[in-house]
Amino acid sequence: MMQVNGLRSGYGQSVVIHDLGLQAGKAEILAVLGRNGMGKTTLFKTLMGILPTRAGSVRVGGEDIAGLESYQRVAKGVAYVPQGRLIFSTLTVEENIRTGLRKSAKGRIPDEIFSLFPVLFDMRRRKGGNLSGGQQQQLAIARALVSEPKVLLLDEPTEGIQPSIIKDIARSLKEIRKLKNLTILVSEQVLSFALDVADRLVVLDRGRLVHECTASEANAKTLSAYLTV
Amino acid sequence: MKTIYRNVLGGKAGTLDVLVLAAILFAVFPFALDPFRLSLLGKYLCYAFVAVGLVLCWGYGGILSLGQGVFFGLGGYCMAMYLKLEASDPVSTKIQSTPGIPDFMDWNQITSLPWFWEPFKSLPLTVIAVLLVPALLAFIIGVAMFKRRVKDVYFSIVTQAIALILSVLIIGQQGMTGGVNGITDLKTLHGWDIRSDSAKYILYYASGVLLIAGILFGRFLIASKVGKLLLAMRDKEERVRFSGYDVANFKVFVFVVAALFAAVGGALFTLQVGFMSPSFVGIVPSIEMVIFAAVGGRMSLIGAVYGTLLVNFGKTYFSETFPSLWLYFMGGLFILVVMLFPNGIAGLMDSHVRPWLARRRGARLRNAETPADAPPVDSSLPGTATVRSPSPLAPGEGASTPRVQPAH
Amino acid sequence: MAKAELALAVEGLTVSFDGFKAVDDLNLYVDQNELRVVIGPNGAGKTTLLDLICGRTRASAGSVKFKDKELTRMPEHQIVRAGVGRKFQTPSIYENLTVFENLEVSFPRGRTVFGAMTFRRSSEVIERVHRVAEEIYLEDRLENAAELLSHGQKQWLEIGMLLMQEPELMMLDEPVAGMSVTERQKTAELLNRIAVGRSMIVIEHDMEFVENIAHKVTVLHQGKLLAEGSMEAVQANPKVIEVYLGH
Amino acid sequence: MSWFSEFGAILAMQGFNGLSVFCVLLLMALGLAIIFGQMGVINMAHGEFLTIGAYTTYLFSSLTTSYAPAFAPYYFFFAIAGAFLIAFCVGYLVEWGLIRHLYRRPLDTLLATWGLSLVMQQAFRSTFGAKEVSATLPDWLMGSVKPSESIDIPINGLFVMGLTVILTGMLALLLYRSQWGLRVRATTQNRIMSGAVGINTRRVDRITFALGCGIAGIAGAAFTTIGSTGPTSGSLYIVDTFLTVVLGGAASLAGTIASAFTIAQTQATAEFFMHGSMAKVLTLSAVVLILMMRPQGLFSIKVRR
Amino acid sequence: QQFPTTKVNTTKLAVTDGEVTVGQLHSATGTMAISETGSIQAERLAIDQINATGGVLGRKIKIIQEDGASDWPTFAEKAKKLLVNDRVAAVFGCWTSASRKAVLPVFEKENGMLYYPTFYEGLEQSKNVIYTGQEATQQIIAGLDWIAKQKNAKTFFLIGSDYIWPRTSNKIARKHIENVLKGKVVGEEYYPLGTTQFGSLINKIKLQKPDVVYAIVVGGSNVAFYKQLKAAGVTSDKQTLLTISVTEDEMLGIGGENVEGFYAAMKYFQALDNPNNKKFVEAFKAKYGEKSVIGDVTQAAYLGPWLWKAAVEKAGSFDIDKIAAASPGIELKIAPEGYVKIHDNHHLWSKTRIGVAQKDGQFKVVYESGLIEPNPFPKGYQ
Ligand SMILES: Nc1ncnc2c1ncn2[C@@H]1O[C@H](COP(=O)(O)OP(=O)(O)OP(=O)(O)O)[C@@H](O)[C@H]1O
Ligand SMILES: Nc1ncnc2c1ncn2[C@@H]1O[C@H](COP(=O)(O)OP(=O)(O)OP(=O)(O)O)[C@@H](O)[C@H]1O
Ligand SMILES: [Mg+2]
Ligand SMILES: [Mg+2]
Repeated sequence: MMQVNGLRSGYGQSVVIHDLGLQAGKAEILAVLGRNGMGKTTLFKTLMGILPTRAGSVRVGGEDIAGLESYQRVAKGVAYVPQGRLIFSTLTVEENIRTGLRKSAKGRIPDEIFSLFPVLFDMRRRKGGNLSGGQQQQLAIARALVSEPKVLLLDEPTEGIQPSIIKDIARSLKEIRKLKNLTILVSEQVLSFALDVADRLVVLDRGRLVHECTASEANAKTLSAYLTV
Repeated sequence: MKTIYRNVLGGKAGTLDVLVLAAILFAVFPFALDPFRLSLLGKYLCYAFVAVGLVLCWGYGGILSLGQGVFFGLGGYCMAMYLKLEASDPVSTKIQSTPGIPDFMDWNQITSLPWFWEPFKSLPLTVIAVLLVPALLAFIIGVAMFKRRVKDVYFSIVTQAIALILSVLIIGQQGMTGGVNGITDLKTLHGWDIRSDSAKYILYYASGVLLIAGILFGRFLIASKVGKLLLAMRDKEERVRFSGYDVANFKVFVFVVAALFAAVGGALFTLQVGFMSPSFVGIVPSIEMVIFAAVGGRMSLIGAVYGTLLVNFGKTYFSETFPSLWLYFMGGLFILVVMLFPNGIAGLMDSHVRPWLARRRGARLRNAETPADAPPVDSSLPGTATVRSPSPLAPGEGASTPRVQPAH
Repeated sequence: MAKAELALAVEGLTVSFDGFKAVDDLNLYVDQNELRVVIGPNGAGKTTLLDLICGRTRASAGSVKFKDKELTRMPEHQIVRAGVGRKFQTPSIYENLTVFENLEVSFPRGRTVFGAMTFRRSSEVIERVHRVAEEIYLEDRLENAAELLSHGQKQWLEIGMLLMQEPELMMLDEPVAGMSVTERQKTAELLNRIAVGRSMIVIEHDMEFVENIAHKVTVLHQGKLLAEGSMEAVQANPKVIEVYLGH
Repeated sequence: MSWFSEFGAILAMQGFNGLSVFCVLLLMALGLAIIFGQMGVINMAHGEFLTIGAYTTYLFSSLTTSYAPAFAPYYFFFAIAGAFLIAFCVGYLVEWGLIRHLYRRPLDTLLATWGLSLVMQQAFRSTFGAKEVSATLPDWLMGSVKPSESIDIPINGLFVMGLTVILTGMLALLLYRSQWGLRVRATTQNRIMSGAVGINTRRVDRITFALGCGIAGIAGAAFTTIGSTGPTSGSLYIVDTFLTVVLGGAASLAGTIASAFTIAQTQATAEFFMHGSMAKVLTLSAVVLILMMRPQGLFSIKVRR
Repeated sequence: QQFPTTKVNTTKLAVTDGEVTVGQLHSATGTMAISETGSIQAERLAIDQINATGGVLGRKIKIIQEDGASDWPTFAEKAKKLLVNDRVAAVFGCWTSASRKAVLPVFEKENGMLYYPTFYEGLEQSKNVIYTGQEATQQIIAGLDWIAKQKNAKTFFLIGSDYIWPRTSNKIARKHIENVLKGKVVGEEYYPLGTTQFGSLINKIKLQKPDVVYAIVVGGSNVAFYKQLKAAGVTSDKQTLLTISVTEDEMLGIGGENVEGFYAAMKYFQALDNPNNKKFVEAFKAKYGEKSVIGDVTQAAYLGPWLWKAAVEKAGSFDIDKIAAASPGIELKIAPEGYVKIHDNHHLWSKTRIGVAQKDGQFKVVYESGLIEPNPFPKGYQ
């Protein structure tokens, strides 16, 4: 579904992502692991078109989207939940979700979103900025989901979320994946969560892939070795 | 001694900057320019005071005042009132119905000097008033606004409104203020004829010296903890508050300092130009003063001086050469500066001239030590989407606010 | 209540936003030298509680007493000067200043305008900065601009800035959010070290981390106290499992 | 006629006057409420966009007088449409050439647009001459309604009111009820993130800015009925316009309405009891005081942090 | 040569054998450009005509134009530049009192000669200025006398923009109304320059029902004032209005239909019927287009170069002191307004006319006074 080849990107003079290759199949959940500052966020931003691609290609369903603007990538089926949430704080919860809606939805928010995140329904008239950190995170996920993506990019979705909801998120991600045949890329620091959701894991180190394994063959010891050096 | 060198003069680069400015002001211009141009320059230097004050309050403090004309005007008016009283001695005003009061009062049937004019019979009181009146107003505005946490554009608009209020008031009370015409026909300062060529020279030099003194004071502030706190406040006001500082006090302080700069500029302006009018108090001049600072580089005290000179010379030159088209040039200049050199002349110096000099120096000393403090390269390319505030330690003043090495 | 023992006494604290009670008639007592962790579901009112204590949000009712000083009426900077330090949920440091300057600015001297003008970088200040920097693992980054630090280092720097103030009560909001596993461990060590001789309130969702540091745990739910006690007790509490930990 | 009924008539007319000042202020401010209130662009050239509208009306008027005199009673509606279109297009170009480079530096927009306003003023002067011009307004627009012997209600006032109500209503619907409005509000809050949820932010920015300018153009056209048309006419409005938007609380349309109402009533009432100059001072001081008490304006959108 | 340069120019002015340089100092930009453009044009026309007939003392006049930019300090700066740097032999310029006040010290100090075209408040007299417009009493008193007699007016409502000229003029008007005409001033109101909302004022007028509204509103406010008057139903069939601030130039912006029937008191109207004026209007239109209009100040500005030429020729020298001394008594028989003569006080003797505004933007002259002596410091009016 998503195929990344020779991707390079960075900030100003510094290159953060070096010739990175990656692929994720249909309905696959791929966890991107890595310590702080290893380029997870940079990778996701580049995939989303927020940072320009210096070299390489990004294919979604066979189509190269590397040259496109963010909003065009959304139209091609990529959705993004940024690290730090970045919800629209003066818009209400409902409006926040509606920003992600496709034209075909005619302004209606699908019920399944609210059944996935009931707290958002209770708070739908409240300003996004007034929500608690964890609530904002759920809002950001909901906002991404309503654009009916083929590929969902989640950057550290568990940051600041209460344990029970982390479990819920893991569950619902798997559910959504099944329901919509969604490809999910999720970056994580917390190994347990990654092992819980992912079908496959990759480890990023200084902008390069240094390890790759399926969830079943994943070995917590080797992985944490990569993550704690 | 060493701290003075470092904090006030700004180390080697900073000292050099000041020396260059002093050389330009005191050695180059007086000899290169005829007396008329030089007197124009003296006038521009007065505006430069405002611009330097704005660097402190806007560039460092993040407080954009669109009402600096108020303080410039108040300083100027205080000085003008003294000069006017001196020019209105009973002898030279004997044709009036009430001799001894300013002519415009006589035209407005005022028969005795209003009470608030009384102090301006004395030069010392006048000098005090020049500083105190604007400072007091700035203090009141500052306390009222900053304690209530009025900020950003809201504060800017409030200052703009105050500029408007004051100019409407001055114009409306023409019997006591001279109205739209302002206070004109000023002749002597304590008996000294301010209109003579020699007076112009002396005033020019005096302005230059005071300006440089002001810049040094500004540098001292910036290098002191106040400067760091201002930067910190602009960045994360909450954090400063939660480090135990009363943020409002610091804001009031820089605002008052900027007002004082403007007031001194205004007073010197009155002396050099020989009149003061409400057209300095209004909105347009206040915005122009901000532009001076922006063109010079809002983070650079010395840049502000160059910016003021450049804009005013540009205005004079273009309007002399193209009397009916010059607005295109000025408008274009502002747009270009903002678009191409967001850090003004100082930014231009640092991103282009200094590295170039450093390269040349480096080439000469190829095998000697590495070239001195080349500015850090700004790594954010246009187009990268991460929003990063433009480095507020704009290189222009970077030299004078060194990332100080803790002395071991 | 042995008041002398208490560092902080929160009683009947209530705040409502447009009718919604984010903190609701809350009582909370923190002993001297205690490290208290506050947990609770997202939106339980933890951050709001800290906001109320440090004066960022004004309470609708109730009292906050810190060493017998009533904080609810004091302006923020006075609360800080009284000895309460606060770290925000997202790292809040001065990106434009160096690490050294960040710490120096937080040094509790020269806090008035005049004081700041005459403030000199004495050897005492330098020494303190170095000591704190060592504590927060940043002694070799002192000259770097703070914006160049990694996320975790920024969090540490903010803690360091608090340490400079030598507060008697330190409040940290999710200090390890976004940190890697190693950094979490280092942070836990750091907190355990600096908790000596002062009281602390820490908010966190990472249970492993909480276990590492907590003397006592308070669970908030919908602005009210749900449970309080040792880590084990709380973790076993079915109500806490129901609303917070999950099955 | 008794003194009493006359007093009543003055009261009625004075009330109407307050309302019409309100509408004028609001109409002036609507465009800026989008450009500054929503987008955060401090557009000092806003007055010049009003001037574009006024000159467009003048052009339509002289064309009508020369080529189709019979059309004179109706041309004004087309002039309004024309004013919108031209101001919209100029705004579109300005956004493309200037504003889009400055979204990350809002205060700089103040300086750049100040330069722009100088250039635009000179352009008007070069094109239309330095002297004022006047559009010949249809007769029906310049009369007054007389509900009673001593009451005159100016039709142009009614017209401006009607226009203001319609425009405000449309704008409110657009901003708060349409998907487009949502995009505008999202974009202005976080341009990058908006792109990442699928909003074409560049288009939204450009259209939004142009729309604000277009509305200013309409206002300019409407103001030919009550004000002057010259190269610097627009600059007369700029301060009042900013005051109105800021006092309202930048991002809130309801705030702009409330603030226009507050300023207009203060001004109109004060003017009746004292000199125009003192009334102005009083009004401005009131604005300063209100801002002191409500630092974010009348209708601030309060969010945490 | 009859007038060798060394003889006619003893003070180092910019005078050569073939050329004499003069300055022109008006606002070409800013808010005042609206008003001052007419003056710029008229002065150029006069200078062209003088050059076409041989110049001054055999020398062609060269113009250096400077822009005062509607900003008084700029006026002072440019005046100084013209006098000190360019050494111009005369300056034609200024419009507002404030700009004149700003340049006056410069002219006195550097000894220059300014020809100032605007009707103004008086209270000034300088060796270095020739005032070619009317001072306040000339313009005001004759007009008030006429309207009081014609309309049997007893009550007056005075309105002005808030600055010195309207205030001083209204002061003179009030004294005249109260002391001479034995009438009553029922209201006196000032609005800041640039005000565009006059609803409250109009209501006050309606409440007071004065016999005459006496209006000195200027600039952009002018247009707003008359448009709103008309819209509020205050038209000439119901209300007498006399203004001294609306000329044909202002009518362009206001639109004739909005002032139709109101009176203006000026020394000059474009519609004046005399041969001088016919020639002047023709020449002006030939140079600046059929649509251009000429107001009072424009005509007064046109007088400037001619009066200067006459003074130079009378003095036989370009020296400022000599032409200042030679100026009093100079007569100009070709003046479009008819006949003018320079008074000892450097103002002009002139007539005052009353015009009724017409729909087409012109005035119909309905009254003409005799020649009035200029009196910038009127006794009993201060
Ligand atoms: N705006 C920026 N400008 C310059 N360099 C940056 C910027 N943002 C990040 N970097 C650098 O890029 C590298 C990768 O950062 P990135 O945020 O992608 O890491 P990450 O793996 O997401 O870390 P974390 O787990 O902390 O979120 C880091 O070294 C960081 O310092
Ligand atoms: N200014 C406000 N206006 C309206 N509601 C608010 C405001 N501040 C907080 N709230 C609400 O109060 C509740 C508590 O928020 P708070 O941020 O304290 O939660 P928290 O416990 O810190 O959650 P998290 O663990 O997710 O950070 C939330 O439901 C939030 O929406
Ligand atoms: Mg990251
Ligand atoms: Mg929280």
